[in-house]
Amino acid sequence: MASSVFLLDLKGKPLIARDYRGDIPLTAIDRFMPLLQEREDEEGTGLPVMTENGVTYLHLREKDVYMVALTRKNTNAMTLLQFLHHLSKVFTEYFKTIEEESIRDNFVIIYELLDEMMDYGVPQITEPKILQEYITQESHMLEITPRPPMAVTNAVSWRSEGISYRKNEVFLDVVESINMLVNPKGNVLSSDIQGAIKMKVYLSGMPELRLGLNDKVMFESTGRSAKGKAVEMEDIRFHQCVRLSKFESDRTISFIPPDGEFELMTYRLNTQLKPLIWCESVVESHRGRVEYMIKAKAQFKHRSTANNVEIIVPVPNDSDSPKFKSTIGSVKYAPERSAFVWKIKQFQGGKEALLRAHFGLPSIRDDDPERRPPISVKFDIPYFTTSGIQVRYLKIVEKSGYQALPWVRYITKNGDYQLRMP
Amino acid sequence: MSFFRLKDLIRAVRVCKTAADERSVIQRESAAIRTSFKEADTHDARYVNIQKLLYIYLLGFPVQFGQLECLKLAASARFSDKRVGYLGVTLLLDEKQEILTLLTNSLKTDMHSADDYVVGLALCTLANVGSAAVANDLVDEVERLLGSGRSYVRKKAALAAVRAVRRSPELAAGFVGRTRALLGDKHHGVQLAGVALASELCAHSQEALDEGRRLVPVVVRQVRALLGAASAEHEVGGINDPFLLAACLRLLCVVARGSQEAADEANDVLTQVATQVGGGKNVATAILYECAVTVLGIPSSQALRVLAINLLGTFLAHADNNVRYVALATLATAVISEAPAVQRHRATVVRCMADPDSSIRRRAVDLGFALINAQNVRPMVGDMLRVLPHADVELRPSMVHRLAAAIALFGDDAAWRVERMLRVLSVAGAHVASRDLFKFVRLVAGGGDVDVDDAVRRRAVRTCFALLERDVSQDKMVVGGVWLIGEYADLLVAGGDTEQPQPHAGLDGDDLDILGALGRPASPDAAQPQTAPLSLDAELPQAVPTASEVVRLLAAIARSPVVSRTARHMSLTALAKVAGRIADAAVVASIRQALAAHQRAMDAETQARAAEYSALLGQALAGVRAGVVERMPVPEYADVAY
Amino acid sequence: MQGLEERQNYMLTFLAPIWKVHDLRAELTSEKKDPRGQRKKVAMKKVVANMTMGNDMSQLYQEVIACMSIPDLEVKKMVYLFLINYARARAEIANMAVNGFEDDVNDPNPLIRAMAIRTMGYIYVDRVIESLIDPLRHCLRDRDPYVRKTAAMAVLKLSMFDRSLVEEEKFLDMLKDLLADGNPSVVANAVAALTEISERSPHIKLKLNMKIANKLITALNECNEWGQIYILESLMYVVPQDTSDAETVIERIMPRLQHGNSGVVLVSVKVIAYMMNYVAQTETLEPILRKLSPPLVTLLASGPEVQYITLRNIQLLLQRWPTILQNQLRAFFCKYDDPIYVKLAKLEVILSLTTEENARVVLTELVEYAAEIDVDFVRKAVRSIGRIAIKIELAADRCVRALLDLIQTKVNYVVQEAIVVIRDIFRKYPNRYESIIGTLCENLDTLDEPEARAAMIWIIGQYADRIDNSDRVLATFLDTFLDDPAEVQLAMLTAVVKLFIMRPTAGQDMVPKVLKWATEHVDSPDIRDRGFIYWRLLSTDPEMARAVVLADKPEISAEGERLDMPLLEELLLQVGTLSSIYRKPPCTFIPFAKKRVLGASEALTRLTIA
Amino acid sequence: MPIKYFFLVSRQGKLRLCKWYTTLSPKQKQSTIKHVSQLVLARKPKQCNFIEHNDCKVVYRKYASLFFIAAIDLDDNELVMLEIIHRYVEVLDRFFGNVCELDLIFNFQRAYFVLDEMIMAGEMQESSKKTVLRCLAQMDETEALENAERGWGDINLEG
Repeated sequence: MASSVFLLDLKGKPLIARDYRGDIPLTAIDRFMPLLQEREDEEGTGLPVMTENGVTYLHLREKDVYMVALTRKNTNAMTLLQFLHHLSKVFTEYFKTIEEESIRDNFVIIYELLDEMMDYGVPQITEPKILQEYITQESHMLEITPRPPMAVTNAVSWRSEGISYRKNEVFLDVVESINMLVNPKGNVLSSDIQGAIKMKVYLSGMPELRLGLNDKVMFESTGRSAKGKAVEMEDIRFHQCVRLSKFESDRTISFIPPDGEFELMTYRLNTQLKPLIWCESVVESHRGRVEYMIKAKAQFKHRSTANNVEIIVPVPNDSDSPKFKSTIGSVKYAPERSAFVWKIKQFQGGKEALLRAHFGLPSIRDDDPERRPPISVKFDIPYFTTSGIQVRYLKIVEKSGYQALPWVRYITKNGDYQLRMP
Repeated sequence: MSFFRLKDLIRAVRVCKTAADERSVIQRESAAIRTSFKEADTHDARYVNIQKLLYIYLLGFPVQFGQLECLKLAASARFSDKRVGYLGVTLLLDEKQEILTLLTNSLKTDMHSADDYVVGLALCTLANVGSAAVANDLVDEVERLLGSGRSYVRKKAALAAVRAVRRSPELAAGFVGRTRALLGDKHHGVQLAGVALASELCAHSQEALDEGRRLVPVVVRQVRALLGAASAEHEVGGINDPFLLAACLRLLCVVARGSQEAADEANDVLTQVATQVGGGKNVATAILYECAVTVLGIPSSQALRVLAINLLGTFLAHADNNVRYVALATLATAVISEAPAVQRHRATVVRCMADPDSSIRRRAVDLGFALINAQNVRPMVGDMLRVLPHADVELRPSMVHRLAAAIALFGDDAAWRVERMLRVLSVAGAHVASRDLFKFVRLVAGGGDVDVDDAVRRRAVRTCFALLERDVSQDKMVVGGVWLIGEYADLLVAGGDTEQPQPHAGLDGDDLDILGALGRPASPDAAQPQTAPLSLDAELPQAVPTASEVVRLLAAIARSPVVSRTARHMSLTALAKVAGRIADAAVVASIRQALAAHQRAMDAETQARAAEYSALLGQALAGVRAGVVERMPVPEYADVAY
Repeated sequence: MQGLEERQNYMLTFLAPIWKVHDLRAELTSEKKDPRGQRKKVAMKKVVANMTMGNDMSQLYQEVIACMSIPDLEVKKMVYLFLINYARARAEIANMAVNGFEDDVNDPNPLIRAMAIRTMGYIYVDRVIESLIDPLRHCLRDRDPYVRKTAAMAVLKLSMFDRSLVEEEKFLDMLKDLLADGNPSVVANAVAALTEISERSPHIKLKLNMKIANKLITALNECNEWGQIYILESLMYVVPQDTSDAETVIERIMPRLQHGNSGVVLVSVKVIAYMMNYVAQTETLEPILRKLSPPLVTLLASGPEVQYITLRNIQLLLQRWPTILQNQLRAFFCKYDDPIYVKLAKLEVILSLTTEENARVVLTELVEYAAEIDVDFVRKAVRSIGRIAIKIELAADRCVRALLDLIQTKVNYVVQEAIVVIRDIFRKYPNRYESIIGTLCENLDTLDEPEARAAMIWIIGQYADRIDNSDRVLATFLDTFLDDPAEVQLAMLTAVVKLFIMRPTAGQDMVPKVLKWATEHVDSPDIRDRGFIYWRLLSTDPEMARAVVLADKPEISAEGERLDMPLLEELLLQVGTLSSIYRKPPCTFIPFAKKRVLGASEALTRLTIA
Repeated sequence: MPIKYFFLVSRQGKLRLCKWYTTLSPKQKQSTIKHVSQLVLARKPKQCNFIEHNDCKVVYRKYASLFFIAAIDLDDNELVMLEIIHRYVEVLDRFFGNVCELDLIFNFQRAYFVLDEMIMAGEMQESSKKTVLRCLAQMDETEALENAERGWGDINLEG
């Protein structure tokens, strides 16, 4: 597992260093940046796993902070990287953002967390809610020192006992993100639906929940003919609170939820989709200027409307003097993204829109070849799931017997939605 | 439509918490500046925009689009515009860019300005980014300005001349006659520039060098004057204008190198510097160091040379790392001429090779190598081998090369040379150059300057076998080892030899386990070895394998995903050779089988070899096989000397 | 607080004096009123801050250890941190701290007890270790599971310090007992400690039987995600004695593929892949393989780092079970913003998944990639086009056409890469595409990369009798022979000999020249050997030379770049580890790494060479 | 002794000033600065002030949170270079009055002006602090006057 864990600033200087095993000199971290830069591409993304002189560096970058684990063993890289991910989640929970400043300002508590989350380089506990119960930013005098919460060692390691609400409520959001890759001719290269069921749970005690979906596999296994449409989910992943063996045996999703917000499950459907929003583009480059013509089309049912549509069209880095003309929506040059952004507040199904853009280019330019980024599109379509998934019920049982209200919302939005340009 | 004033831009960048935020602020501002350049064609706007661009440039973002604008601003009538414009030119442009020639006219005009500061800006621009073409166009102006009545202009003109001569050496002739006056100038700045010009000229023309030698008395007088009088304006740490003093000493070194007469003229004043300057501060050390370099660089008197070496000797014992560094570096250059005096410091140098400071280590290693001679080669090579596994990675290739050279040059015993080279290969085979490996192979084959007999070869090849069985990560070890194993397969496996194989010293995995690396506090060593290091005191391991073990090892290397292509190729040839050396049907069959595995190889060379050697090992060619792969002639060409 | 200090740094004047350690000492020993230790706490923070920045604070140990008595948890933790940092290297510091530790291991609060045990284990100093042994034994049986699980890890630490001590003091047995502990997190840590101890020890061999395996699998349901990982990892030490054992484990592990933690998912894949070695019937394997695919594709929806590891492992699994991930090709198409390392890894998988049916789609996509600007990516895309030609005969024509189009772009590195793969296509389909040699020869002057030069030379040598002016073309490479890298020299050597054999008059001037250079002027023992071998062959008997040099070369196989079977087998036992990413056995980059092997069993069905 | 390049970098690795006296491509410049700063930032306080990089001697010295870094030839006098750096710092100190990093952040262009009065073509041009400061004062006066003419006299003169 890990010999040591470091947080580094963008230049590779340690902000935090925690040595767990003492088998790698701390100075080994000085080699991290040089190694990374040797293998870095232009976006500054170096390989996440690198070995030199028997020392392996695993890392993630979280904004301007590198989180690095060092090891001398043939470690499970996936486990360690997952730990670093969790570390960043915990820090975000504690300090809102992970930045050099927030880390410098909180280094003492970070050391405490590192000590608790990992013992001898072996990950131990990474539940932010539980950690917050006994590692806090207020100082403790020893006589009122906290004890390790039960959850640290319990089977239910994500929920504490004794939670209480006056009004017991549960909110369920079914969010489907559409991933789409389209070639310049308009052919869909790959597409899928990434669904997620997110929950906000405000329930007292230790409630038992059961969620019913229009899951095709379950309908078939129980020999039930589906009343409505049933959905076949390609792959499902659950939050650790869900009883996996129970699901495996009879497709029931049962669980004791953590308190507050969490993602209960994600699922994937691998179906060939038509682009919900489709853009056709024509680009004309000249010396000193470049022109674009974009045609956007909403290819979904007329009664649905896409909200907050943003069509982001890349332009050369050094463009200037933008001029736009569009039939609907507003357009803005966003030099910080080397693109212009066409915003359409509401885009009704079946409608079309047109845009022309004109940019100037300087006379002295970089002679490196230009990248060809794709157009990307953002949108959300409420009250609608592309897959047709539905929540059939959410049963809530708690020994005190209170009544709780579940609220359900559906929404479809863009995922990784890229249209390659000609 | 630019968003910020300079100050506001800097503030806006400083409140950014992430690199992404910063990028976004800058890209927005850059776009605004580009648009502003197109829309507002005024110097006032440019004056502000270019300062912002310079800031953006400092942050590492692209700003080429502002280059032309800098030229435009420099052509403005206002001094402040010029100042920013020329600064932009020197930062955003360089001599390789064509648009720089557009600048020549403004520079010429400004060199005729009545305002000294405007003239100064033009000279400074020429001196910092002038190209050969620009220098040629402006040389008349520069020559004229050397005679300016203002010292401010004269010194800048002299440095502009330095640049002109650097870029266009044929211009040197025109300046040679001006140096005497510059050196004799009463203003220190002009003298300083004059010394720089004189030194530069000497590098380009004999005429200048001759003139320089005639100027020695002037320089000596100057040095003496600096040693004599104190001047509050130029004094640093008790020394009067050390900058000028050091420059003068450097100039003496340049002109008196190879001139006994000039050296004699400088002798007294150098002695005076060496004995008179002191006080232990950096500035005094700097002067003493410069003085020692000059003394050792010119044909100065023996007494003075001893004085210089002793001076450096005291530096070596200094507590300040800077001073030790300087001493190590300078002694390395003095080894050739002053060998015995420098040899005295060997022990100190070896200690410095393990200094915690990598800069000191590097210098010490250099000096260490320079110190190696026939008398001390054995202990020194031992020291170097001890250092090698811990040396900085980037230092290893050159260390390895110099080690190979030292072993070859000073080692008179063949067995010793072979043994040491095998250690080098096993520790740092990844860093050995092909040429050095070849020389090693040639040595073993008998093509070197010492006699190698089969006993030595046998030991060598058996060591190779043992080493390759434990580790194939050091490329040149594999390449060399595989070649030796193929070439001397008969010696490797033959029985009846007198020597008993040594037990595998230190090879037992069990007692070498983790404790060494883990149980104790981390040492730098813990980061290094891929396998347990071979102790220098222990014998190298040896193995006496059977023929089938040899085939197995070679076949394994041929298949190994971690060795280099060359090693893989060579193992196939080695297999063919083994088949020629050991005429055992079962062995040949196993070799054919090993070769067959590569017949469909994606790598063309591998496939070719596998096919060719398979054919060669076929029944049809059984009669000639041994002859084709028989022992290779000993390489003997002239161009392998170090 | 340190942030503030950082900001103040901008205001420090350059010529001002520098702040020193003794200021801190003054703060730590200040006589000022500080009843609750709050002043000292601030000073301690400064000490820790400095320590983090790499400034040596060890001189302050006496003052710091004195702070152990301050009744403040945060201060205690900082002191512990200080001790971990410095006490290992300086025994006197450790010795001074022992008394404090001895109080803490008996503290009524389990948090403090565990912390003391945890910290002591980090300090490998005889005195500390000695005083750890007794309390550790108590803590392994502590009533609080939090202390027990911490104690389990302390045993691991101890074993790294002194393996024999752990065995002598019977700690290993106590660890084994903990496997039956009622608390899942204690079980998980005990498993983690045991597996690691056995991995490191030359004489401990961990072997779990099905009874323990079943117990552990049951505990899985109760563990947190990390505990699940340790338990799953330990299942790699179960050697199923019959197929049904293996099937049971697979069946019970299967639900883990639905876990939200990618680490749990991949380690489950590893265990299942391992267990499949012990399942004989292919009809049982098919449904298992089908179930493995979706979770692997889902892992690709994570961050690039996870994607990368997943892709490298998918590539391994694909070599072993080519049917896995059928029809999932499109999930591996490159996104614009994928980091280059992900793109390169995707290309490999794409290549493996290409079949006759989807070759056309793949080719279109690869041609698209070849027009990008990232050189490594473009090269690999071009190379992949060549590989597809070799792998799928039906697609070869289209691939060759695509490569010729790419050559027309005249982008230098694209041309060179294309020539390299075309040479390989020639070797796969002799006598089919030779008509394009003319086009290739138009690019002779632009070839400056060794591999491309060698490929071109190979082509000329191979077809020396079919290219009209092959001798003249080959001669253009003569001038630079001595400066060319070995790869080119070797190609030239063989090509010239081939030319001579096929067209003796055309080659008679060149052969002696090149052979002489190779044997006398090149400082590579390998090239010399090759030169002498050719020389001897030619001078003994030209017919014999022909038989050797023009010996039949079987068509190259697309499998040529696949891993060696034994290596593949070993790497599949390493799914998720560094070894699987580098595709090297652990012992090649980790000293003393134990080799993993498939345990012998009647049920074991070994992979045979296809 | 020609200086090849001269730059200032903060402890966080931020570039504060950078001047090239040799001609390199922008990419080479960037990678040099990146590598050299990294090497320098990794140095410990007691180590010597010199490192070698690409056939140059890099001489550096730290003032408060800022590193002053210069590259010179291998046979140049690194101790004198340290003095030149110190002289530059002294002049900055007088010019700004108790100079700190913040001054240089907001007045980077003025730090360049100061440098141009001390070093040209990589050579030291003036060893008198007084002369440098006097010339700078006169130029600044002109600039202030001209800026007043433009109607925005406040710009650029205060930090």
